[in-house]
Amino acid sequence: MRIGVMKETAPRERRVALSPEAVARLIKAGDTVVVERGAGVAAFYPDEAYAAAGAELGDAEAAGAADLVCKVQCPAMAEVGTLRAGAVLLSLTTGESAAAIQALVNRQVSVLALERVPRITRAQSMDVLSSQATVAGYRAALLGASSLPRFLPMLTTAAGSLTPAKVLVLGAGVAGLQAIATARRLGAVVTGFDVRAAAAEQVLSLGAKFLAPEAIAGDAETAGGYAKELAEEQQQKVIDAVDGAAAASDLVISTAAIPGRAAPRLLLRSTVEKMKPGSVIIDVSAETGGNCELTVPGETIVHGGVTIIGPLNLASTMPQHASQMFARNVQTLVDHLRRDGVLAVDLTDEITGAMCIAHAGALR
Amino acid sequence: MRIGVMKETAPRERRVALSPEAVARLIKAGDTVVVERGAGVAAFYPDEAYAAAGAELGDAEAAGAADLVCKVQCPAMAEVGTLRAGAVLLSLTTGESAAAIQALVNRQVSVLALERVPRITRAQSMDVLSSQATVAGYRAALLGASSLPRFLPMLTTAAGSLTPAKVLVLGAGVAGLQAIATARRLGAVVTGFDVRAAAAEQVLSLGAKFLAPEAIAGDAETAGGYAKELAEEQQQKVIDAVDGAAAASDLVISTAAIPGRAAPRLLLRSTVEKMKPGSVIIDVSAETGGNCELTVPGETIVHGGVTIIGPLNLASTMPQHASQMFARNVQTLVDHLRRDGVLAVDLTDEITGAMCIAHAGALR
Amino acid sequence: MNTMTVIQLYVFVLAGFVGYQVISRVPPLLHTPLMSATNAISGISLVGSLVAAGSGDRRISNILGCIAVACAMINVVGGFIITDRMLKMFRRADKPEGAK
Amino acid sequence: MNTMTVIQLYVFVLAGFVGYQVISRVPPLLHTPLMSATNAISGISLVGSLVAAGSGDRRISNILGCIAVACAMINVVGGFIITDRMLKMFRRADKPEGAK
Amino acid sequence: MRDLFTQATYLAASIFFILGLRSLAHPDRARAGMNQAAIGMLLAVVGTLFVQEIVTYQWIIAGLIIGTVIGVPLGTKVKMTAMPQVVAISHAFGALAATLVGVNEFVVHDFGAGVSSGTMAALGFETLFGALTVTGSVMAWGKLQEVLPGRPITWPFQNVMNLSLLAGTVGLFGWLVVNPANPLAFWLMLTLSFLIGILMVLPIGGADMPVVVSLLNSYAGLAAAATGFAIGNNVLIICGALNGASGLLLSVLMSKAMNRSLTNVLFGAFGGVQAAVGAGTAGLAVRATTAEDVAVQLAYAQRVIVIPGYGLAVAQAQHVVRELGELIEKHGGEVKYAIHPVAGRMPGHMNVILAEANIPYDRLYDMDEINDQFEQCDVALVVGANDVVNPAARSDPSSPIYGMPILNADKARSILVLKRSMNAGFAGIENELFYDPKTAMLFGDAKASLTKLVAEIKAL
Amino acid sequence: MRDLFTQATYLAASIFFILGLRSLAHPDRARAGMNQAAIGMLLAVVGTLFVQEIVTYQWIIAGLIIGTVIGVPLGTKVKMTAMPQVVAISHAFGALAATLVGVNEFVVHDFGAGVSSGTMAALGFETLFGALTVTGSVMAWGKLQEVLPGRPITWPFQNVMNLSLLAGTVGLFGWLVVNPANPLAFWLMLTLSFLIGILMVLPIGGADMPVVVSLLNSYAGLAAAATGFAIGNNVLIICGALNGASGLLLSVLMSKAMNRSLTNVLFGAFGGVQAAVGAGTAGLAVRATTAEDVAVQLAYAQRVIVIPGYGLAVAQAQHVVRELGELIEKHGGEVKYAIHPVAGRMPGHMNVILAEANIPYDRLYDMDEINDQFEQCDVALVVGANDVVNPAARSDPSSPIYGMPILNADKARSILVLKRSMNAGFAGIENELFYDPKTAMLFGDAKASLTKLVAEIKAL
Ligand SMILES: NC(=O)c1ccc[n+]([C@@H]2O[C@H](COP(=O)([O-])OP(=O)(O)OC[C@H]3O[C@@H](n4cnc5c(N)ncnc54)[C@H](OP(=O)(O)O)[C@@H]3O)[C@@H](O)[C@H]2O)c1
Ligand SMILES: NC(=O)c1ccc[n+]([C@@H]2O[C@H](COP(=O)([O-])OP(=O)(O)OC[C@H]3O[C@@H](n4cnc5c(N)ncnc54)[C@H](OP(=O)(O)O)[C@@H]3O)[C@@H](O)[C@H]2O)c1
Ligand SMILES: NC(=O)c1ccc[n+]([C@@H]2O[C@H](COP(=O)([O-])OP(=O)(O)OC[C@H]3O[C@@H](n4cnc5c(N)ncnc54)[C@H](O)[C@@H]3O)[C@@H](O)[C@H]2O)c1
Ligand SMILES: NC(=O)c1ccc[n+]([C@@H]2O[C@H](COP(=O)([O-])OP(=O)(O)OC[C@H]3O[C@@H](n4cnc5c(N)ncnc54)[C@H](O)[C@@H]3O)[C@@H](O)[C@H]2O)c1
Repeated sequence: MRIGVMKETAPRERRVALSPEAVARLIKAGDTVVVERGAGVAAFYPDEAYAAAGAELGDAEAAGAADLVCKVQCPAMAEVGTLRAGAVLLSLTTGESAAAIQALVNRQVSVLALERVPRITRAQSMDVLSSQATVAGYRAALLGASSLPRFLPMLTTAAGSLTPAKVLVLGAGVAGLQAIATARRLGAVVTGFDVRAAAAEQVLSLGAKFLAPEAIAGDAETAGGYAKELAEEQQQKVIDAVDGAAAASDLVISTAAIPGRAAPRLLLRSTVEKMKPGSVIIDVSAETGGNCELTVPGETIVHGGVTIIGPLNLASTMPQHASQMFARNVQTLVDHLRRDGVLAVDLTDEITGAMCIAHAGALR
Repeated sequence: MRIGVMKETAPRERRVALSPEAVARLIKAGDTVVVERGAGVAAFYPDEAYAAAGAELGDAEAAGAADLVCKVQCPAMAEVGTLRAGAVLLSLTTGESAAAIQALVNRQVSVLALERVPRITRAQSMDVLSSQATVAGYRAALLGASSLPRFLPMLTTAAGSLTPAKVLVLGAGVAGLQAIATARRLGAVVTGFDVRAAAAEQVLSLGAKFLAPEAIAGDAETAGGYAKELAEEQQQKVIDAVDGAAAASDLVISTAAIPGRAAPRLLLRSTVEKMKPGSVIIDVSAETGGNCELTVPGETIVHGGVTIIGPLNLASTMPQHASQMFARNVQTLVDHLRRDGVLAVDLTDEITGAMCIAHAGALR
Repeated sequence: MNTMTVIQLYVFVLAGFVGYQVISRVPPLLHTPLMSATNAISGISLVGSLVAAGSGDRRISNILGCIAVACAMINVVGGFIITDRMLKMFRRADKPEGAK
Repeated sequence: MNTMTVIQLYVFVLAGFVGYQVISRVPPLLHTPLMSATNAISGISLVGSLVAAGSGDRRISNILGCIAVACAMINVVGGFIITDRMLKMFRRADKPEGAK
Repeated sequence: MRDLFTQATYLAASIFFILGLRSLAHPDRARAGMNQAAIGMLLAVVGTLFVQEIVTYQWIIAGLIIGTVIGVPLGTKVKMTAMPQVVAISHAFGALAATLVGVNEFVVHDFGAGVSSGTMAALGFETLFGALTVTGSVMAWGKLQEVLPGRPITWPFQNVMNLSLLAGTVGLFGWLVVNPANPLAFWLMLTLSFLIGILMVLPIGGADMPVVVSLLNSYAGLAAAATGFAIGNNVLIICGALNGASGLLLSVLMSKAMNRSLTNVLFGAFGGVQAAVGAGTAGLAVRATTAEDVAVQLAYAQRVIVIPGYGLAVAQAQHVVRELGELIEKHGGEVKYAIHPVAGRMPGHMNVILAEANIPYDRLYDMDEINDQFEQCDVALVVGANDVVNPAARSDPSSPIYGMPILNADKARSILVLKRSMNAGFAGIENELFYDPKTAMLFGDAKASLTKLVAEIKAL
Repeated sequence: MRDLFTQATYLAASIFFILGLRSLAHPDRARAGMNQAAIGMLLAVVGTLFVQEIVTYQWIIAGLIIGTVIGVPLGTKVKMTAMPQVVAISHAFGALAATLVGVNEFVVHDFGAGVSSGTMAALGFETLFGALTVTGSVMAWGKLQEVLPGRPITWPFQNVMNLSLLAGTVGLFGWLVVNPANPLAFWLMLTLSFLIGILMVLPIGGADMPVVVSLLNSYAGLAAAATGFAIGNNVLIICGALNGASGLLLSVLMSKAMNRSLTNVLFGAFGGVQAAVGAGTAGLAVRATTAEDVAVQLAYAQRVIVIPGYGLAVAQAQHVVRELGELIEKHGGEVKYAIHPVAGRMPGHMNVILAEANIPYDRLYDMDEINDQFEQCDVALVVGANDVVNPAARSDPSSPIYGMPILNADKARSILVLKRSMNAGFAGIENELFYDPKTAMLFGDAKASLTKLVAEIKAL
């Protein structure tokens, strides 16, 4: 099977869909890999590394002419033409216009959406959402630490004693847990919060505290392990609890998300105004609108001494390892798609079926 | 005694010489404190906080008219006029022109240079170099971690295993040790290096490794605990050892310094070119010329995939805690200068004498 | 050496063993009370003294025995009281409730 | 109950103490060899058997005694050999040199 | 003079026995100690040969030769795995000797007419305990050798029957003490004792035989002590008391190690209180263990692979696990940590937790790196992990985790699992590994269990 | 019947004594155990009163009353600090009783004419050991009470003299055994024994008296056992043997705790091998201790303040110190960490290190917060710190650290310092704190020392 790796064109996107190491594994499995020149440069994978791994280097057309085209972000309208008609595309499809998807459909391209990998044990190694959320959580904590005008750890020195920073992490999913772990490592006093009941134990298992608002009726977890939206009244309880905790915190990292919906609002303007000058909010959910009312996605604003950062595409700020993990997910998926050396899009397969959003000229 | 706190005017300087907490302590000891409006805003200390601590708020002239004027950076030429003739100035005097100092002398201002606090046990709590180096070391590690395109800690995940980053810290003084500790906290594999023999044990005491180049003849430590310059041939040995270690590292944080001289050159262009793409160098010594040949002070350059950052005034990037520590040092010094409630510049005193660079209209 | 003596030797040896094993488990902290305790127990010579003091044979026996009883009694009474006072100090001073 | 029996009782009680203390220190790992070891030692009834087998009183004594000696000897010999074989397994298997 | 010599040897023998047993507290010194005990035995025999009562030696020599000829092959030829049986049978012989000595005493003293009540009490005691030990040991041997069915054998009114038999025997014993010259009572008591030995062991399961053997050891000791009282022999009294006390204590300790009381072991079958230690889906049994039991195994293991899972993090046991690892290494073992890619609840969970405890990176191994090493590993120590070692992922296509690569813990020579219960992990499925005969389960919070293990190993 | 009763009480008494001593292994049970032992004593006395030989009671009652009247105030009135003296003097009385019994036996049996060689051996032994224990104990009392000079008293040829005296006494003893009816030899031996007791203790320093008292205890035990042999009394034999063995073992253990051998303690003054444990600048002495000795002190402490310093970091002992803290807390104590602003070698050094071991922040206290709490603290545990607890900073204006605020470790009730040697810290100056009488030094790498402490406390 012939696999193409295209260079990313979206702004701020520094990742690449396959790393030289993943390319080498695929070639060992019998595939041919064509990499668009410069595809990995932003992630610190020079073209020579791909060549050394056995890939052919070419232009965008060469990469697009493969049986299977791998990309991080969905191709923009302008790029659709580069793909061979009838090819299979493996990429995220979030954040791209419906028009581009339609164009792909029209070109008979089969689209396998990476964000749709089902949340089952067997597919864990193909789940880019998990791997990229891991990166995002780590980066969010680092970004928070760097933006704070104070130390995270406690320090007793000849120039006085400095108290440890209080960090509140909202949403204890993959990103949230990683942010908790990272902030804890740096010595902060960390409190985690989530609406799913199972999250409490997980937060405690990292040595952090858990913020338990007055019992939230029932469990807010769906079968897939994601959270569901809360009822009005429960939502209010949550907001009240968060309000108090945030006011006492130096750094708030919010990662709460509900798949397919806008991020839940957890930090109101009034809450922000209760926070101390110099406090920082890192709103990881900025991409889906933000957990904080004041968040401006992609920007840093200061409101009454409180810095609110709404980073977009955090994973891409650490392109090398983010790409390495992304590539490993993609490679495992390719191994899954390969049947006797040829590419097979088997729509009855539990994983492939769930991922496929367009096939044989039709949306699914 | 009347103490004035002036606002900083230097670019990038966000610290303030006295925090509200330190002001409160001084007032309790019987002093009067005048704070220039807005002096603490950049460090997230609003004017109200000073007022609440009991300070008078005023303009620059009001602050400059005090008996003792506290500042972080030495007043620039334009500011000298604000100081009352015959006042005592307590500030750093590095980085400022000799002309400004001369102007102060002409104005009969007694200048006590904070960077000259002697390195004796009793004066540890007045030593701003130590406290600000602590901040710088911590920030350098954070800056390094944020600039790297990879994780610092080791991570075993469904998307493959990520190896821990290798961090090399050159110069294991106050800043270097703090950088080592912070990088270790984040999970990196850290190696420290210094020319002073005592540093080895100190590096090991933080759980890091020590890079021991072939025996450096004698000990490179002076009585004050500082390092001295190395002989040509020893210098070469050091450079060779660093060359190998740096090539294997993902992040190099260099803090090597020799008081009163240009920073020692430890990282040559050839060394940088041996480093992997994506590697990062944080040259904390940029202010005194940098430990790396390619460092451009105050700028970030990329050379063959290696990012070289030469940050200036790192402590100021974390203004709140940096100011708090600075202020505590200043306050302890003021307590030391106060005799029976009045300011006394006793040149025979071990500490005051060492700090005083100008008194009674003459340079010392 | 008659059988009686032989068997008494057994008793002696075995008791020695028991003593050794018992003592080797006592923590150093309790060595002083232990010393005091064995001192108290060594007042067992009281038993021999009683027999002497109570015998009807000779007056000298009664007198020597009486002194011996008094001495041994001092040893016993003093020894046990002191030991107890020492051990009192080793109670976990106001142990926090609920702690196990 | 004569004095002899009484003093034998002392011996019995003291030996019991010693046995209890000794055993309570043996780690669970060695319980099986310990069982085997006490079994071997219980072959001490050999001593009684010898006296019976060697007595000159009656033929029946000799015969019963001879069987008893044989049985006890099986116990003793078998027991000690087995114990030794078991204990052989508990040597620290190829202990790395230099490790303490 | 002759007597003095005998007494001296006896005293020396007693001391040697005590020292020998003491040395068993230290695995390293145990063998030397047992040699001491053997010398003690030799001394006792030699001392006895000089006793005045002994006038003829041919019978003695004959007996010694026969015993040696049978005993040596018994001890040397038998396979290691058959050891418990051999101990049982050798025990039966020893008890038979004691019984015969008792019978002989009775016979030669004119069938009881020539003995006092006191001596008769000792004699009766000896015969009673000796006889029941003989048959009891033979039964234990049978169960261990699987000549007899291993399961508890019970029938209605068994309890009532056994108790009445026991009462009868005790009654006969009392009668004999009051009136020693009563051969009928003696022979009847002897027969009943043999019977009691059989009936006592029948209802006890094969797996509990070691406890029984140890208890019989205690009885044999009491019999020997009684002999000592009867013929006025101190070495017999001492050894008897040693065995009596140690056998009893040992059987109590052994029962405890199985998490049961001695009464439960002995009479468990009657009350129907059979402790169900746990039975798996397929009727398989779970082997629960105690920290005491596994401590030595860990301390003396050459290669240990620790498999941390979510439970380690929940228990916050990272520091203790490091301590345990260091301890094993101090004992000369090698410790590696096998990190499964999805162990825990977030990517890198185990890395974070283990780094917190300062476990060096070079001890952490990826699944791919370490999976081949399990076969050479003595103990796989599974700390709060479950799904990541579930063989169903390899073998059961219907399982939700089918297809996930797992750590080959099941390939290790033995497996020790630390968790709180038989509850499932994240995937909510049963784990066959826990029912593997090589697996021992140490139930309890991981931190508590590890702390206990550390304490036990340190106490070795 | 009467005899049987006596024997039974004796047996019971013996068992009570053994159980009582056993309970001393557990601080919590020790008191109850000693009550048991006291009951044993009562039983033995009551049992003795029924002995056939006793025909008159007035002398007995008189003796008992006199003894009680003296003994009770002796035991109750004395200050806690004077305990060792009281033990010594009470010991002298006990030994005197044993000696008197021996003398009496000799006298009533027609000055030796009425006793066999064997009995004479026992009698002689009793008198000899009894007598030297009497004077030895009195000497020990004198040294402890500071009636006598505490320093070792020596003179030329002391050794030769003592040895010849001893030889003479043994010779007399031998003569008596061979020829019991020899009053002269008996009285001479008695006198020499008294003398030996004095001479034996003179050359031993006052600080070593506890070892001596314990050894004398052992001698008294042997004397009692000899009495037992002489008058055929088992409880005497048993108690004597118990005391003989335990006293000897105890004196060995005590010497070991002082890092010396028993021989060194007893004869140290002769060979001039006086172990110099360490002497400070001002001729002050350093008290070196062992983990064993301080473990219980820590385990039972109510308030412990840990003062970490650079040495803790060098030893990388952060994890073990946390473990120790947790252990003390499990024993009901409270543990705080006092962080000096410049402890270590970089600002915040201790924070970094302790955070690595996951010691919660709320256990860490600033110098200002905690300096007032030292007075209430039972143990200040100084782990690899030096300059930051050096009182010279307060008191010695010439010191380079004068003026630096320090942690008030010297105000604690007791101080335990863990470091490798008497070497100075960063500032390169001596530290008086180490010579404080309240301070004990546990030398060795901090990690190793802490590990030992943890093991010892766990073993309690
Ligand atoms: N790593 C990731 O990114 C990630 C994310 C989401 C889900 N997962 C899933 O999580 C699972 C991870 O496997 P795993 O083996 O680490 O965990 P697991 O299968 O969930 O098993 C954990 C076991 O630990 C025991 N446990 C819990 N608390 C304990 C305590 N305090 N002391 C002792 N034992 C305790 C539990 O048994 P008891 O209750 O009997 O004690 C449980 O069976 C996989 O199924 C994986 O797919 C992983
Ligand atoms: N915190 C800062 O920013 C900073 C910076 C520079 C200088 N200082 C100076 O450093 C000093 C700090 O005081 P401190 O009390 O922490 O340390 P210290 O006074 O230097 O004493 C440390 C002690 O630890 C012992 N030690 C070293 N390694 C050990 C080991 N492995 N195990 C056990 N003990 C060990 C040493 O004694 P042995 O050799 O006998 O074991 C030494 O006396 C102050 O004088 C301060 O002024 C501080
Ligand atoms: N078994 C698998 O294969 C697998 C793989 C990946 C993740 N997971 C699990 O799925 C779960 C969610 O993963 P994710 O991080 O991708 O989720 P996500 O990014 O969709 O959401 C992040 C977190 O926000 C929380 N949240 C939603 N609404 C909230 C509100 N109002 N207040 C506070 N928090 C709110 C969610 O509960 C979730 O924990 C995690 O438990 C993770 O462990 C399982
Ligand atoms: N006792 C006190 O009061 C006190 C106070 C503060 C600092 N100190 C000590 O002083 C020492 C230096 O402090 P600093 O951080 O301010 O020093 P610094 O900033 O002047 O220098 C930083 C480090 O660079 C090192 N260095 C110099 N040339 C080098 C070369 N060629 N290669 C590698 N490394 C080189 C120096 O040894 C020093 O450790 C430290 O040991 C510190 O603990 C003591």
